[in-house]
Amino acid sequence: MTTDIVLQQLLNGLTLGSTYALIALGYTMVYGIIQLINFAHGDVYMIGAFVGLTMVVVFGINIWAALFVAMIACVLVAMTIERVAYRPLRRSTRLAPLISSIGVSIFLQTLMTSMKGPQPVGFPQVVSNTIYTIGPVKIALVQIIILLVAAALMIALQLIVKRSKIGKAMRATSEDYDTASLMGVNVNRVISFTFAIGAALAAAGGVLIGMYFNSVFPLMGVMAGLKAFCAAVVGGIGSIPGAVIGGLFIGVAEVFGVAMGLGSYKDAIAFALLILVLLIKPTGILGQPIQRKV
Amino acid sequence: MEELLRQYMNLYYIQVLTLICIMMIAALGLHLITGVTGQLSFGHAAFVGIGAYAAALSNIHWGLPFLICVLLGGLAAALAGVLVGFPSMRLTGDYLGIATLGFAEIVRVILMNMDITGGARGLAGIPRETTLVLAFVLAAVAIWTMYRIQDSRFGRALVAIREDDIAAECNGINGLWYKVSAFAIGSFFAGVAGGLYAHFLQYLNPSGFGFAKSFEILTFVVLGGLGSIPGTVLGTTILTLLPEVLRFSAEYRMMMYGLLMVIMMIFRPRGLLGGVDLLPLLKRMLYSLRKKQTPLNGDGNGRSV
Amino acid sequence: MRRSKLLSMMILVLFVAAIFAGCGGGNQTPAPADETVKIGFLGAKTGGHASYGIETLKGMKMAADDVNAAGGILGGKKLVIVEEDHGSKDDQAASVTQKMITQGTVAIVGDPTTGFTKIAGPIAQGAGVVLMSAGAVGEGVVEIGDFIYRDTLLDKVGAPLVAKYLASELGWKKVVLVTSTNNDYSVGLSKLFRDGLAANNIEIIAEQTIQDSDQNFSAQVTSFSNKDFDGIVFTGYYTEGGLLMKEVRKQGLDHVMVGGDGLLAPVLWELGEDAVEGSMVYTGFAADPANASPKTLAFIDAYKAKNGGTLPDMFSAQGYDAVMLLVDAIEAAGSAAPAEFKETLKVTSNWEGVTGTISFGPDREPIKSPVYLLEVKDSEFSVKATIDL
Amino acid sequence: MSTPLLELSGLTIRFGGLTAVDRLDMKIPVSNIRALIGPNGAGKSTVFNAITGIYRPTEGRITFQGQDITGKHPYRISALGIARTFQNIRLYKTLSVLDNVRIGAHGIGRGGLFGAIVRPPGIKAEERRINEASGDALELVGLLRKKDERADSLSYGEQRRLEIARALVSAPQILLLDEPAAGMNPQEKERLMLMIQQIAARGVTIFLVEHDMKFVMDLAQQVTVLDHGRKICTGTPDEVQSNLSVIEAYLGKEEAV
Repeated sequence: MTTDIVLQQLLNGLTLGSTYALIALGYTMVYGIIQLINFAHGDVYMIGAFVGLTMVVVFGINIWAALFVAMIACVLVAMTIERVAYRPLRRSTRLAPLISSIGVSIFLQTLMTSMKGPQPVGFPQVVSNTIYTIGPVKIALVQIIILLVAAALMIALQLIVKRSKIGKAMRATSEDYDTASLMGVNVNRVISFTFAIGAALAAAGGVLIGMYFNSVFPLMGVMAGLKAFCAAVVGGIGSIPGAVIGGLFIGVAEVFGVAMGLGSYKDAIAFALLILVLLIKPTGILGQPIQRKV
Repeated sequence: MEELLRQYMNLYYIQVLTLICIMMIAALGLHLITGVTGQLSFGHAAFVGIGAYAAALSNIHWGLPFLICVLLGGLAAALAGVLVGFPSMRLTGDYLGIATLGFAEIVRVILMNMDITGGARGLAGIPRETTLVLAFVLAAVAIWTMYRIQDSRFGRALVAIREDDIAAECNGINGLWYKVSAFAIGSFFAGVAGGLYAHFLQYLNPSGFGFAKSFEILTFVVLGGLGSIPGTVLGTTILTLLPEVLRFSAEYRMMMYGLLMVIMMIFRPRGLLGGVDLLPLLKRMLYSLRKKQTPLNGDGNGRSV
Repeated sequence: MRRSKLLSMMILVLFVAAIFAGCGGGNQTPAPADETVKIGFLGAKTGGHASYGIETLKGMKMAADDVNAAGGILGGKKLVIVEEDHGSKDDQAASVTQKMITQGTVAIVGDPTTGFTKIAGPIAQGAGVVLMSAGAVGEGVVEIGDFIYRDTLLDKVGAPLVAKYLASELGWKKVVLVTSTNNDYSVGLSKLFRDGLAANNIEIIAEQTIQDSDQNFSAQVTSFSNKDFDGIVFTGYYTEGGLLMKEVRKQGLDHVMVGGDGLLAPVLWELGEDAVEGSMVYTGFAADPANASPKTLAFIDAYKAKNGGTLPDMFSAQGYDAVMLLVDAIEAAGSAAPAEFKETLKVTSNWEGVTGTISFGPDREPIKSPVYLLEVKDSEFSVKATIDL
Repeated sequence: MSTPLLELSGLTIRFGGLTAVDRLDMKIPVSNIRALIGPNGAGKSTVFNAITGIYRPTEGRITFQGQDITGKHPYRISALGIARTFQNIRLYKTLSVLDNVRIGAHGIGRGGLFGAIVRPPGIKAEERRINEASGDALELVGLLRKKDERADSLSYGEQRRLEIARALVSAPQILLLDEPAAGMNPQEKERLMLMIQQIAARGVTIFLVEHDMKFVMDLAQQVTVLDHGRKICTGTPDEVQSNLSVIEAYLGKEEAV
C-alpha cells in the first residue's frame, strides 16, 4: 500500500468509525447507568434511518429537518421501550431485561420488515457527489458532513453530561443508583433521559449512514449494533470518550483489515479486537477498574 | 421403533419434536454454564456449530459410526469450551458474556472461510441418522446427567461459584478449574446436540450458528427459569414450538414472538419456572394421593424430620 | 426420588407434545384432495432471505391465479399455493418442508437459495414429493435425487459464455473480481468466472471480498482504485451490486460492472442510481419489452399491474415458471401423483416460460436458452446481446 | 517457643497510594483465641483477606504451620486448614442451609465429574461423610432444625452462625471470624461466645476481628490492636485495656466502647 492509499483508507475508516461511535454512545450511556446491554439499540438506529428516509422521500423535507425529526422519533421510541420493556424489570435479575431487549429487537426488526419489506431501500442523493482533493486524499462532501455532524453531536453530549444539571444526575446515578435516588435524584427521569439521548444519537447515526451508504434496510441495525457495542466495550463501557475512541478504532481496524485482504474475515476483526482488549484490560481502554469489596 | 412412530405420528410433529429434543440437549449445556455456574455465555451456538461440523465431517470423511461422530462432535466442542473457559479467569459477568459473543462470531466467520466446511456454500451430503427416538433418549440421558451433576460435590462447587465466587474460593473451591470444567461440559452437551443436528438437517451452513442462535438458546434457559432443569426443558419446548404455533399469524409471527418474549419476561422476570421447585410440589401431590389411598396407614408419614 | 424427577420431566415433554399433536391434528387429513392440487412455497418471508422468498411467492401466486382463471388443473381442480415462512432459519426450513408434505402438497417450489434447497431436498426426496427450486444454482442440488429439479439458468453455462463475450466483443483484458463470501451463489459463481476468464485470457488483477448485507465498500474500492483495469466482475446480488457501484463512482472511477442474474432486479438501480448505468447482467430472463416474448410481456404487465408499476425480478419470474412447469407436467401426466408427473417433468423439452425456453437434460439439469446479456440503460434493462447456446 | 500456627512477618498491603496494613508482625500459637481490634478502617479485614489469599500482600510473608502461604490461591490456603467468615455475610443465598454447609465441606471429599455421574461406592461413602459432618456442624451452631430453609430466609444472627458452621465443617486448624457478633442482640452474643469457646475447646485456633469490646475482652486470650494499619500493641485483654496508645487511638477516632 502506498502512503496515499493508506491515508485514503484511514479516512474511510474514520468515517465508518464515527458512525459506530454514534451508536456506541447509546450503549455506553445506558450500560453505565443501569448495567443493561440494550440489544434493541441497534434497531433504534435502524428506525432512525427509516424515519429520516421517509421524511426526505415522502414529505420531501430538507435533510437537516429530516435528521431532527428522526432524532425526535427515536427518542420517543426509545423512551417507550424503556418504559414498557425495561422499567418493570429494573429490580429483577440481570438477565431478565437482557432477554426483554432481545425480544424488543426481534419485534422492531419484523415490524419494520412487514411495513417496508425486507429489501434495502435506496436513500436519495441528498448531498451532491462532490469530491475534494486535499493533498493525496480524496474526500467526499458526504464524508465531511458525517465527520462534522458526528463530532458536533459528541461534543454536545460531553457538554450535557459534564455541565448540565441532568448530566450531573446521570453521573450520580451511574455511580450509585440507590444513593442518587436518596439524594433526591429522580432516577426514573434520568434513565429515561439517558435512553432518549442515546436514541437521538443513534438516529443521527442512522440518517448519516443512510446518506453515506445510500441504503437502509430493516436488519441494518443487527451487525452495526453489535459492532458499535464492541466499540463501546473496547473503549471502556460507561465512558463517553471511550465510546468515541472505540468506535474510531474499530472502524479503522476494519477498513485496514479489508485493505489487507482480510475482507472475508471482516466481521471477525471487531470481535477479535474486542477479545484482545478485554483480556489485556478487562474494562476497556478508558474504563474504570472494577473495585470489588470483600 | 422409529418406523412405528412414523406410522402413528404426523411426520411434521416428529420433525419438530426431534428438533426440540436436540435443542434441549444444547440448552442443558448452557444451563450448566450460565444457570448453574453463573458464567454468562452469549456464544453457545458456536459450540453447537463446532460439534455439528466435527460430527458431520468425521462421518463424511472418515466414515465413522454415527454415534462415534456425535461423541467426537461433543469432544471437539468441549475442547473449544476449555479455550473459552480460560478468559473467565479474568472476565466476569457481562464482560465474559461479550467475550464469548466475540469468540462465537469469530468461529462463525472461520467456518465461513474454511474449505473443508464448504464455507458459505455449506456442507451437504450428511446422512440422516438422527431419529426422534434417539434424540429423545439422549435428551433424557442429558437431563438425568444434569440432575446427577447438580446433586454432587462437583455440582455444589459450581453453584457455589455462581452464588459467591469469593466465598467459594475460601471454601476450598478452585474457581478457575470448575469454571473451565463447566464450560467444557456445557460445550460438550452443545457439541452432541450439534452432531445430532447435523445428522438431522443433513446440511450445515455457518450462518445457522450466529449470535441469533446463541441468543435463542440463552432465551430458552432464561425464559424457562435460570438454574432450573425443568425450566430449561420447558423454555426450550415452548420457544421451539412458539414459531410453529404462531404460523397462523403469517408475517406477524416473529413480531408476536418478540412481543411474547417481552411479556413473559415482565410477568415472570425469573423465568417461567424460576423459583418454583417442582420436586416438593410433585412430592406433595403424590403424598396427598397416597394419603387418600391409604388413610389408615400412618407408617412413614408421621415421622418427624 | 431422582427417578421421579426424571419421570416428571418425561411426562412434561410428552404432555406438551401431546397438546401440540392435538392442536394441529385437524390438519392431518388433507382437505378434499380431489378438488385441489397443492403446491407448497418454501422460502423466507422474514429474516435475511426474505427479499428473495417474497418475490418468489409473488410469482407463484400469479401463476396459480392464471391457472385457476383458466379453469384450473386436471379438468377443473383448483391449484392452491400452500405458503409457509421458514424465517431464513435452517431448522425451520426442515420443519416447514415436512409440514407442507404432511399437508398433502404434491410439489414444493423450493427456496431460491442453494443452501435451503439442500435442507429441503432430502426431505422431499424421502417423501416422494417433487421439489422445484426457483433459483438454486449451486452444485449438488439435482444430485439429491430424482424428485429434485430447478428451473434456473445454470452459471456453469452462463459464466463462460459471458467471459468469452467480454474478451472477444468488448476486448477486456484486466478485471477486478468481487465476491460476497457469505453468499453461496457468489462464491460458486466466482469460481466459474475465475476459470472462464482465464480461458479467455482475461487477467484478474485484484480480488476483493464483501459480505451480503454490508453497506460500506469504501475500503474494498479504495484498494483497487489506483489500479489499471477494464471492468469489475461482481458475482453477488443486486443490493450489494448497486451499493458497490455507488462507491466506485464516489471514488471517481468510471468502470462498469458485469455479473450474473443475482444482479437482475430493479433494486440494482434503485440503490445504484446512475452508478449502475452500463452495468451488464447475464440471465435467462429478460424483462425487456423490446425483446421479450409475448408470454414474458404478459407476465411483466401483470406483475406491474399488481405491484404498482415495479418490474418483476428474476425470483418472481422463476417462481412463476416453476409453478407453470409443474402444472404442465401434471397435466401431461394426467395425474397429480408426484411419482407420475415427475416422469413427464423429466422429459420437458423446449418449454416456453417467461424466463425463456427450458429443457431438462438427461441429468435433469435445466438447459435454458438463450442467454441474454442485459445492460442497464436509463434505469431499465435492455438487451445488449443474445447469446444462443 | 514452638513454631506458631500462623505467623505474619512484615505484612504490608497497599492499594494505590493507601497503605492499609503496614509492616504487621504477628504470631498466633496453636489453641489460642486471638482477637484483632482497632478503629474503623484500621485494616483488620484486610489482614484476613491477605491471610486467606484474596489480596496479595505488597510486602511481607505469611506462614502457616511453618509453610509459606504468601500469595497462594484462596482455595489452596483453605485446603491447608484455614477457614473464615466474612464481615459482610457471604452466604450462598439462594441455597438451603444444609447445602451451604455441604459446600463448606468441599475439602472433605474428592469426587469429581465421574463420581457425580457414575457414583461408585467410594463416592457414596464420601457423600455420607459430608452429610454427617454438615449435620454435626449445623448441630453445633444450632441450625440443624432449619437445614432445609433458604440461607437468605434466616435472621441476621442465624446467618452469622451459618457462616461459622460452613467454615467449621472443613475441620480447619484455624478459624478466622470477621466481626462474628455484628448485628447480634446481647442474648445472641452470649450464645455465640459459648459457641466459640466450644469450638476452641475442640482444639481449633480462633482468630477474630471484632468491634464489641466486651465480647473481645471476655473471649480472647490475647488481643492485638491495629490503628491505621499499624500494630499498636499486643497483650492480654487487661494489658491492652490499660495501654495508653490504645485508648488514644480509640478516643481520637471514635467514642471509646
